[in-house]
Amino acid sequence: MSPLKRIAYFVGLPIVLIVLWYALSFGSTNFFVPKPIELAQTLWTTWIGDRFFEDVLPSLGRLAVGLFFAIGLGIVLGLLIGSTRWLRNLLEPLLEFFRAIPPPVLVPLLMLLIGVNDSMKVAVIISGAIWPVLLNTVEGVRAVDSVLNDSCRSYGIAGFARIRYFVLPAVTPQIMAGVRQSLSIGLILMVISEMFASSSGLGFTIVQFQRNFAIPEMWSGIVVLGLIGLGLAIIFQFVERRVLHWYHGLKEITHDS
Amino acid sequence: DTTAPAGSDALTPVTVGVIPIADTAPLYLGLDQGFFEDEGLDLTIETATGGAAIVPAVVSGDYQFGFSNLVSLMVANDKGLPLKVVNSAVASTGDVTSDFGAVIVKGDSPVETLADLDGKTVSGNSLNNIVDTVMRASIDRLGGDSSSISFVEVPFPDASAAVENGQVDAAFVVEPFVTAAIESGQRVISYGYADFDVNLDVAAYFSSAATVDGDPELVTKFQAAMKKSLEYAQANPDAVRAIIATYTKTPPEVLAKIVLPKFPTEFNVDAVTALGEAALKYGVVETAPDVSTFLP
Amino acid sequence: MLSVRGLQKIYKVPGGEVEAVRDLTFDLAEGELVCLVGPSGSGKTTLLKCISGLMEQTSGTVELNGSKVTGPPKSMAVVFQEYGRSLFPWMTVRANVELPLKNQKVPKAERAALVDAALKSVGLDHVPKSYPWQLSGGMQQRVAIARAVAYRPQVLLMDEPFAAVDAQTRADLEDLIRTIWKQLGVTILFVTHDIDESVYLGERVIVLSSSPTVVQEDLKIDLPEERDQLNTRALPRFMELRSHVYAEIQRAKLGPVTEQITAQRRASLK
Amino acid sequence: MLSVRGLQKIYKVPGGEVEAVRDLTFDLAEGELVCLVGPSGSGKTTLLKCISGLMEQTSGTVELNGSKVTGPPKSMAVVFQEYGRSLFPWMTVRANVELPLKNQKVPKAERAALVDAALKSVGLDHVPKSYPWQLSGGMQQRVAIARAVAYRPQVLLMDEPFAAVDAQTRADLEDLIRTIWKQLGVTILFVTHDIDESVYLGERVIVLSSSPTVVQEDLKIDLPEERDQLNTRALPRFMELRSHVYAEIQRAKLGPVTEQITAQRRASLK
Amino acid sequence: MRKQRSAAAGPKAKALGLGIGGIILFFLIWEAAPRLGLVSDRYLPPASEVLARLGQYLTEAAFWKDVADTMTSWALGLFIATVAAIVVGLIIGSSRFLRRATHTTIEFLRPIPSVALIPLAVLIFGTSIESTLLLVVYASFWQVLLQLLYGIADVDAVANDTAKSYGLGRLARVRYVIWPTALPYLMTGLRLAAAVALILAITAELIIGTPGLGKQIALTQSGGAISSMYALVLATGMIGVLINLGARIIEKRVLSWHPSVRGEVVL
Ligand SMILES: Nc1ncnc2c1ncn2[C@@H]1O[C@H](COP(=O)(O)OP(=O)(O)OP(=O)(O)O)[C@@H](O)[C@H]1O
Ligand SMILES: Nc1ncnc2c1ncn2[C@@H]1O[C@H](COP(=O)(O)OP(=O)(O)OP(=O)(O)O)[C@@H](O)[C@H]1O
Ligand SMILES: O=[N+]([O-])[O-]
Ligand SMILES: [Mg+2]
Ligand SMILES: [Mg+2]
Repeated sequence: MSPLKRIAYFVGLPIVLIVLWYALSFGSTNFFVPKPIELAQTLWTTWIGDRFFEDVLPSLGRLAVGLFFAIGLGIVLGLLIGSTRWLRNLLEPLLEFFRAIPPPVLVPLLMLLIGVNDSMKVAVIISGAIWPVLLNTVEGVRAVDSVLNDSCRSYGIAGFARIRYFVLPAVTPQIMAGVRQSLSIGLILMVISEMFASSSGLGFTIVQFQRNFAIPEMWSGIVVLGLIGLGLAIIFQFVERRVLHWYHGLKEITHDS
Repeated sequence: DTTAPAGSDALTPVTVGVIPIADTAPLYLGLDQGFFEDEGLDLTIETATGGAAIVPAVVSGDYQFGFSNLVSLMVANDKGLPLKVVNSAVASTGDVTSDFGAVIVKGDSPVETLADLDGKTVSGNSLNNIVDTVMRASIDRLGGDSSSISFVEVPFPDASAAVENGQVDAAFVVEPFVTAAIESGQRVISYGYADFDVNLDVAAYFSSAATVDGDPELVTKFQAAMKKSLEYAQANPDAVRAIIATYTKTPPEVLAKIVLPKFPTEFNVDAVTALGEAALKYGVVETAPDVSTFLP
Repeated sequence: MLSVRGLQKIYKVPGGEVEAVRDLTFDLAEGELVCLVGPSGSGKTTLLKCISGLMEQTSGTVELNGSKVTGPPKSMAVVFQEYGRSLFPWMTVRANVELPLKNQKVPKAERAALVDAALKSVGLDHVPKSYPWQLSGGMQQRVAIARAVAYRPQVLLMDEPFAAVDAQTRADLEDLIRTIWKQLGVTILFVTHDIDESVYLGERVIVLSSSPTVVQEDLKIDLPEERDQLNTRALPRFMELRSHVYAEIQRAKLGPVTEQITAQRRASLK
Repeated sequence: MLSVRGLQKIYKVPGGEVEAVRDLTFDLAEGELVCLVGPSGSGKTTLLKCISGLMEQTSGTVELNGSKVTGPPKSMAVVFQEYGRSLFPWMTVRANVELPLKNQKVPKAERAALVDAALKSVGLDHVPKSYPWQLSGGMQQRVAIARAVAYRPQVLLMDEPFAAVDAQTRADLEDLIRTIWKQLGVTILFVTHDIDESVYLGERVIVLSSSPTVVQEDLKIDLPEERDQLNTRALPRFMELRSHVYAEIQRAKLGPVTEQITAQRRASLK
Repeated sequence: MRKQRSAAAGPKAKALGLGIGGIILFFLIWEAAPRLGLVSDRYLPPASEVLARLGQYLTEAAFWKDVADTMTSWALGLFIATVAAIVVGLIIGSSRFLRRATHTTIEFLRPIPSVALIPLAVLIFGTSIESTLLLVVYASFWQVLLQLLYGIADVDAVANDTAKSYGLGRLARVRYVIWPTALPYLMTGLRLAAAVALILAITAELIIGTPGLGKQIALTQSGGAISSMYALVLATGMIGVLINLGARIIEKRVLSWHPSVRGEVVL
């Protein structure tokens, strides 16, 4: 694809949507409804400068740590749980139990157990972002190709080697689907984690704006979140293309539509 | 039910969004006592955990009135949000040794007064709002340095635990958590609101400019009913405790012990003015509200 | 060395059971090369899976060197009928062949030599860096064969390993198998549908009946040990043997109804 | 009816290109049955994919009834070499065979009759409710064949369709294909590795060279139209033809280096 | 017949037993933590106390009304999100153009927290159930959509070619090839979304104050009724477990052909 076409794909729909939004919000006087131009200005004045270093960067740091552990734990636990039936039976109800608990009630509990600090916020991020990776890994492990599995067994490829050379690569497409989900969920939980026991951070700031009726600023914060999400997605895609090049090669043979 | 019989006795429906805490007991009492019906109002009370849901609902006209703390309303005013304060709601007790909001520390904490908090971590339920504003003002008044303190947000229900576990050095809490904290051996170092001003208006009922300008009659009726409700509540603390039990989950034995706020019918203009100035001083608002137009 | 006794396998399927193999008993001596033929669906793959310890039989036993097979033995290699799915799509051809050796901690240099030799012997030394899905069907199948060959197993089970290769390559691979067999003394059980192939390759040919499966015939191939594609296949005895196997398979297809008669006939012939 | 002109296919792979097919030109007349043989990896599957419109060629054209093939034509059925993956694991055998007909809105009763007949003709009338993964390799392949047969296409492309079935079944299926061909007048392009099969089945045999691929030989099979497994295969002319094809394939395997010489030789022979 | 039955009941019973064992273990740890003073029982009451409170709740009609309210928002929201995501996913997923053109927008919108949309929701829908629904739908929509897109990308080339060669049009391929391939991914997406929908239903009730378990949790929190709060959280978790159980049953039915369900593969 030519770079020009690539750019057109990248910005095409967003531009259409922004124009639509501009048209729709043109006559609006509602305090809570943002307008594109005003929002763009606010975005600039609000987030460029000190706030970027004091609020955005630390948040991103916690997000990175949280995602790292969520993905790592998700894969490791997923491999274990997916390939060990008794473990799955033992843990599944418990995990489902925790999965259903809303972060706003989980946070106080984590605060109690961990404290009011970065670890707690990272824990909140992990507590939500782990699920897509974990579930996808478990399901992927359960669905590995039976002939490949037999091949491994017959060549005595077992234990760690089996995981490394067979299960992990086989499950990677599904893990990647999970990671992709986890990125945005992690971002959402980064915000939620800063709504409690906090005094700085991107999420904290957005909530402050919302509470203090700084509505354009609040929307600009949401845009920042969206942009970060987009950035993560781009990084992700780059990594995925590398990790899964065999998979895309395999699938692309006939993918013409 | 919208097809109420036509005529002078048809009630005007009115919805008020509140937070289900002791502060809003008069509204529930007023409904119970028929004060609103007397004014021709068919009152519905909607609850939410905070302004995030109440303010947009009032702005959109979904609710006609809402309940909010005063500093939030000052901020809204500062930001040009078309809200109008219509009625007083709740104030400190007028007693600096017993109030419904307090700064608590651990039982064995070396902190004795607000002035000892320099360099420490203190929590409030929401920053850049009334709680940290009154604390900062009192600290600086007592010779401390409020700018040396790091404030963090911890919701009231979790604050006592944060103090106990040493995650914060002091916390601002309101009832029923003040009573619970004291009972568990924690100490009050300041009744925050009362320390700012013994008769500090803490919250108010508000409406949107559209409603105030478009339906002044409704506002008048609401104010009249509210006045009766507040007076009744102030005069009947047992009725207040009884009604709180119906809409909160505070255990009855705790409820019997909590300190009730005062339910004034008029604003303490001086205190509100001071609060506005403090909010300006600590950067919560960019311009202090003009009290003469800010208050009804 | 390998002994199969009263093997039965019943697949459980929703709403019933499928008896793939009823009662199989036979032995393979150390270093024997035995071909297994039988109608489609007669349970050859099932049998191989049970022997290799990949699947549990319903009843009967499989013994390798005197001890019961309960899981896949280390010294055994299997070439699967579904060759396409038995290769790791995320690994290059070379990595696919190398993996079992790596797993066995074969030193790098030795490993490289083995892999090179195996790839060369199946005629794939020009594509080591390709991925399996970039290869033709026949090439994929040869990668699977190369992997088994490079592994140098004691026992080699092959499930129609030449189904997807052309006649010429097939002939070459047949000779390759016989060479390896002689050089390494490996015990081979070879499933094929090609009757000529079974006779050309095997020291013995076992014919399975159609389902429910029993051993219908266990035929000694009394051809000279040195075989070559032109001369051996032209021997009158070769023709006789292949006709015999062909007749057996045709009989097998008629199914177990005639089985009793066959058994009687066989008994009477002895 | 089907005309392939100067077909070339180059696969793009990371870090290079693979020229699977260099320059193929041949025609199939309406109702012809042509067999295609060639070494493993010579591009037979690639060619079939281009003809069926599933893959775009790099250059050259494929024309069906005078119009260029750009997507899969409705009147064409393909039996894929990777039969296992061409069956839908979420459908029963019956549903797999029925699907294309259902999609063509064939009335239910007619559909049922066609499916039953097709399954019966491949010997699978006893497993309609099984899923493909519950079947043996040969059975799976026969399901794929039944699906193509039931579809009654105008053009039938088959990529080594009998690779996984036993000798007897194979013979039956060969006769089935000839019967269908005669009855329905369908045009068939049949890829096989079995030289005898190509001669027995085809009216013509096209031999591909090894990669980069060109048509090495296009041989008319001048055997009587009525063929049967015993007599036809015993004809001296059959033997001649099969020897010829065998020699061609061996020559093909030697690769394109010899191609020029071959072309010269062929020219000089005419 | 009988033999088959007992063989099937055996592992199932064992699985159930293990699952219950896991939960009991968890409750034991929970019981011990406050009793041993690892955390103060003022902030985390022992499990027995919370369970007792939960038992009490179970006898109250009001509790069941709240459960019903929450489950209504949950079910409706999940349903709308799933249907929408399936429609959008199948449309976007089967066209490379749409996949590329929507990529930026989807990645931009996905990480926006539902909670941040509360003011907008209330402004548009007031504090009625629609507000809660908006949040539930918004959050769970992406889970299903993304899984579905990945599932569609996983279609086997040979299977797809087969369908094409037999003249199956785009729609027919969606129905007979793409849909079944994506189904396992979709089921995972559904399970993810089911939990997110429950979380958002409760969070929205908690913040907006629409009736349901979330509102009760908020009330017990602000009222300092800590055992009641944990009892409600426990109830929430149990609903999550039940939802998953239901999802598993559906999965067993619709994916009986899939290796993950049919598989004897695992270790
Ligand atoms: N997973 C399974 N579930 C149910 N039945 C099965 C399963 N696998 C195989 N079968 C049945 O068992 C029988 C034997 O199958 P098997 O694959 O062993 O045959 P085969 O001899 O290898 O045939 P082919 O030569 O066609 O490969 C067949 O009837 C088949 O349908
Ligand atoms: N997706 C692909 N990417 C790269 N190269 C490919 C791809 N598919 C096929 N090839 C190459 O194209 C050549 C021809 O392959 P093709 O599958 O057409 O051969 P074939 O004649 O069908 O062989 P066989 O008889 O073994 O099935 C081979 O060299 C193969 O490696
Ligand atoms: O979207 N969420 O706020 O979880
Ligand atoms: Mg088989
Ligand atoms: Mg091929």
